[in-house]
Amino acid sequence: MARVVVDVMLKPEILDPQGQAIVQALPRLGFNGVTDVRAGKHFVLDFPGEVDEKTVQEIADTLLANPVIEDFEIHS
Amino acid sequence: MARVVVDVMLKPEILDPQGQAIVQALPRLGFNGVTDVRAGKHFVLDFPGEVDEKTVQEIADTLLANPVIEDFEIHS
Amino acid sequence: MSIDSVSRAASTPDEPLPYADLGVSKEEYERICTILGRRPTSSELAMYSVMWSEHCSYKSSKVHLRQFAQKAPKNERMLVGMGENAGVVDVGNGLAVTFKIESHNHPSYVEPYQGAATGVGGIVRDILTMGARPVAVLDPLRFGPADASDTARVLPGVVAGIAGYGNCLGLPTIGGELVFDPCYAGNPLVNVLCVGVLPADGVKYAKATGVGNIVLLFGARTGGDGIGGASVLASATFDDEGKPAKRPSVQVGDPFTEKLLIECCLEIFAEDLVVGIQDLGAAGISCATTELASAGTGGMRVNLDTVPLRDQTLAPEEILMSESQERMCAVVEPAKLDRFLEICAKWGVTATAIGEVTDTGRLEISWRGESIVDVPPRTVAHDGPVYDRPMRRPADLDALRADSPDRLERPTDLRKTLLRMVSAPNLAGKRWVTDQYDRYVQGNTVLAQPEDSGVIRVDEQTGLGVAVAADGNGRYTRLDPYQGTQLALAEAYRNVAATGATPIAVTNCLNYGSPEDPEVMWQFAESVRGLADGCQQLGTPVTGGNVSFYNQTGTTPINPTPVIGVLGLIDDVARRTPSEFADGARILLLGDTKDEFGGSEWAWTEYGHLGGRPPEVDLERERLLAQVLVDGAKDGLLVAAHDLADGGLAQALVESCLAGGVGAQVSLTGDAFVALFSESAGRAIVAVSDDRFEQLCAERGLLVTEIGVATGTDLNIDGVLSVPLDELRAAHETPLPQLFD
Amino acid sequence: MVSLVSKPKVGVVTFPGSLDDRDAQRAVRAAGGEPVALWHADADLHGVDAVVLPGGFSYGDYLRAGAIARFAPVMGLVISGARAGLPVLGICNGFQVLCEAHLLPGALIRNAGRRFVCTDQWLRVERADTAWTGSYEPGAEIVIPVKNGEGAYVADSHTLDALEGEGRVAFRYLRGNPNGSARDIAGITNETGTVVGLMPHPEHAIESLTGPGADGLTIFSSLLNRLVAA
Ligand SMILES: Nc1ncnc2c1ncn2[C@@H]1O[C@H](COP(=O)(O)OP(=O)(O)O)[C@@H](O)[C@H]1O
Ligand SMILES: [Mg+2]
Repeated sequence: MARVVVDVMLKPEILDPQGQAIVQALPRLGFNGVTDVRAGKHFVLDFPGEVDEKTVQEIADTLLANPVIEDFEIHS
Repeated sequence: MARVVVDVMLKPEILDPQGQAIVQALPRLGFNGVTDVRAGKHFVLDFPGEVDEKTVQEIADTLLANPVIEDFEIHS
Repeated sequence: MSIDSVSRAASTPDEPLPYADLGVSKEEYERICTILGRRPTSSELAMYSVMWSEHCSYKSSKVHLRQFAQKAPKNERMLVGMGENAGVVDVGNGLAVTFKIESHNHPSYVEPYQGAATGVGGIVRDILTMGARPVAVLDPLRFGPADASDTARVLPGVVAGIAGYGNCLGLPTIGGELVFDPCYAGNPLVNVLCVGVLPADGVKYAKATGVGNIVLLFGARTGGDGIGGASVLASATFDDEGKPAKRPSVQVGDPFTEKLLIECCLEIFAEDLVVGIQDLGAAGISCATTELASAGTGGMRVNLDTVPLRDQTLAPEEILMSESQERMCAVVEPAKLDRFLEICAKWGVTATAIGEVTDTGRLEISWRGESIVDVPPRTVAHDGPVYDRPMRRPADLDALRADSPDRLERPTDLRKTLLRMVSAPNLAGKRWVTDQYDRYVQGNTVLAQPEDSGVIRVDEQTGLGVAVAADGNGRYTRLDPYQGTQLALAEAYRNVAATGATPIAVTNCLNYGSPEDPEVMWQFAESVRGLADGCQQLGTPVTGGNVSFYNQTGTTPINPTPVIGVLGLIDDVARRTPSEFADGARILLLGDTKDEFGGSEWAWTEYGHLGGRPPEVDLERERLLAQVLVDGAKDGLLVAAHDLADGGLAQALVESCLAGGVGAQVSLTGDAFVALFSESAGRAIVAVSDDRFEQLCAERGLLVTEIGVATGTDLNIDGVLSVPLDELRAAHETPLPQLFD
Repeated sequence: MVSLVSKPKVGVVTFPGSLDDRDAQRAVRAAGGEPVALWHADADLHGVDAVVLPGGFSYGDYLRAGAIARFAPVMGLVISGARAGLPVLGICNGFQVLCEAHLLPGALIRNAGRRFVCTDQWLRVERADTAWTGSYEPGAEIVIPVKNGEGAYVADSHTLDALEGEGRVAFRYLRGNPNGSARDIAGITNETGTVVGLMPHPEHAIESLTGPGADGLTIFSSLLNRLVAA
């Protein structure tokens, strides 16, 4: 069995309200010094056999990420 | 500047509706052979100087993840 | 990189600027040069280009829209008419109500969730800017065929976006529309109507008055999102493949920040801390500064370096054009500045002074120590080009009208027809959509979908409330834009009256193809004329609206689709009329039914046919019907009322039975098919428990026919059909989940 | 000690992003109490006899519903008050905050249907003897709106068994589970019955004019009856 990880993040120029909410909350919890937080998604996909890199690419592009506003990275 | 990544996943025993929805959607889009998908969160934190591993641990444990239902992993 | 300053522009008159890429024509560019007496700087060109775009300047529609004011019926309630961010009407008890519709069509096609979400955000800020607390939202939506794969991409995203943003703001969604038609494939229509309530003496205006007063930007930081959205994305025709012809620049909404802005502004308004206020929508800072300045003392000085940025690499042109969401601009007297900032801090809202009001008659903007904009603000905001575009009656219109539905074979098995009709996507139950919307928040929702109109209590002490409905029918308008638009007006008007409210004002969202197509322009002009005449006749002024052009794929425009919103007033919401039947009530049909199937849902669903003439419209009759419905409600004579529209009497009976969980025993005279499915206007059904309402109808001269009684567990039409409610419910409620789950 | 002449005071906390705070205040008033607006940054509870954490999207619910609100200054007081017996009700987002704050076990995650759901929901009152449910008939079947996107109650099976075993399920969904909650759980209580959290919105069911009925009002009158009797 093979496991592939796909991380999906908003493109850098796109506003990330979730990340902003976290950055602003941290000092109130006593954590200072975090200058930026970006929040994204983390998908773990299991394949029974070996993994075809191109298939994962396609899955990420069509289903996991919204290419209009998001980028993704694949880690096998 | 240092960048730390925190991945947060639902604990294996907690149902993951989003992951399930993806598993079910894949064959309809013509992608066969993915046996399981788990959906989690991916946070990227920027620190101005060097990073104190313990602080990141605390941030993840108190804010980014809810230990009742989630596990996390830190990658620097 | 050198800055294209005013002095540089003056000394390099021949330097070419890419005005055409910004959608500025050669004539328009020359006009800018004439106004300024030199070539514009690149920043000035950015401002003119967005402000003179179709979306912001209404350059193709202005000459027609004037009729709304010219033909406006006199109305003492109107506090603010067209031209401001939204119209305001006095509703008594010291309160006023503001409402308006906006479209966010193209952005919702490109990125359904965010496009729709930011559409909600934009109209809510318009309402807020008037000094009002936003209290409700309606969302008229139109998509391509229900079973098309692109609809499966666009619809769920749009609905989730509206829900995600509206729910998070704490705004109940109380109505809307859901229409499928192939003409909207690639051109979905996402219109959002917002209603707000304010103290009658608390109207705020977008004006920068008082030399030395401070101009503040508050809310979100300015980023690179949506740059050029107003002129490029919001009004560029999509190419044949249905892909955006120009690179999309998507805006992401942050409803949490907007919620804070709302509460922050309301506290600021309550303490009377602003001289003027303007939201930042399309054209961002360009729009806010020029509009505020030109409506005020006349001048403004802005230091662009002070604008809080999310992205430090933005060029000044981009800062001026950015459409970053959740931002507002206020003009504040220096003495009130501290308190203003204190309230912003309380709500965690970033506020920054970016300039001051002057009396120079110029908008002067500096960047890195250099003057980059020096313009008469009026020329940007108000004196844009105006086009009286050529018009031509569509070449195919006669053929289309000649193709009467009379040629269609009429059904013999009406039971089957009924079941197919109530499960057709346009008539099926909409809960898959509407259950995603919070209808309860704020605790004042008295009626919401699937009622004829949403009803909101605006005064808890007296029970004073408002009703709002929005309607349109692109098929009718395609067959006859003048009459079709009046039918849309009549339907919304009737929907409001059906719930017991008196219609008092109108807003509209006019969705059309390219104004450069003379046939589209003709449709547009006819619609506007129809609406203006109709409003004059009904005595309900148009208080505002929105025009969306370029809804077309290649050279094929959408059906002309005016969506008309009507606001009604109800003295005591406890007297509202619901649409659900109650066991034992007698059912009456108001108005008369003709054989009218042109543009009908029956012709469309059963044959994919669109032709002939739409139903006749008789606004005097509509007015009479409305008065009777309102008076009946006031006097407590009505158990239920439901207007007849798409799908005719059959659809209305089914809906009222299902809502009440009770069947009906109905007998009809004449041709049962016509009685059940004709879409003649000016009709409603009511349920009553005694005969006082019939007396009222007789006194007023309104035709009323008793057609049956609410009872049992079947919808039974004597000698025609009988269907158990359970079967009806399944037929009505399963289609949308089946399509979109 | 509540005086009989003055109305019991019920604090309603407003976090940035709270939405149903004014609605909760209205419900308190309708039940005969005096609502007291509490601000997330408040450093004291203004002498209230009970606290409601209302529905909404505190901090946009951007991280997890309730995750950030749980750290608001006023929550420190609510948590210590609750531990000392102060009645606390968490509605929807408030329930999520209570779970995040560990005043109640478990957590609320994304609805099984992955969509926001707003509907009139049947519930059974499983516990009619808490501070917030004492005026219901045991086993009463009531209708109250639910409206949530992250309303699926989850906990490990050990915790669920314990909740069931100790009778700490306060409300259960009937005739359909709107969000995939474990064991149809709609609301739970702490060991002492003073802290109750539920996903449905009783403040939207205080009169038939603006809600499906008045079944929700009993939650607020339960509290007031209890306070007045105390
Ligand atoms: N997109 C939507 N959002 C909210 N409510 C909607 C939507 N579409 C339709 N509705 C509601 O569903 C009900 C039925 O719609 P419709 O058949 O178009 O009503 P009518 O014919 O009376 O105008 C109305 O209450 C309408 O407001
Ligand atoms: Mg209607």
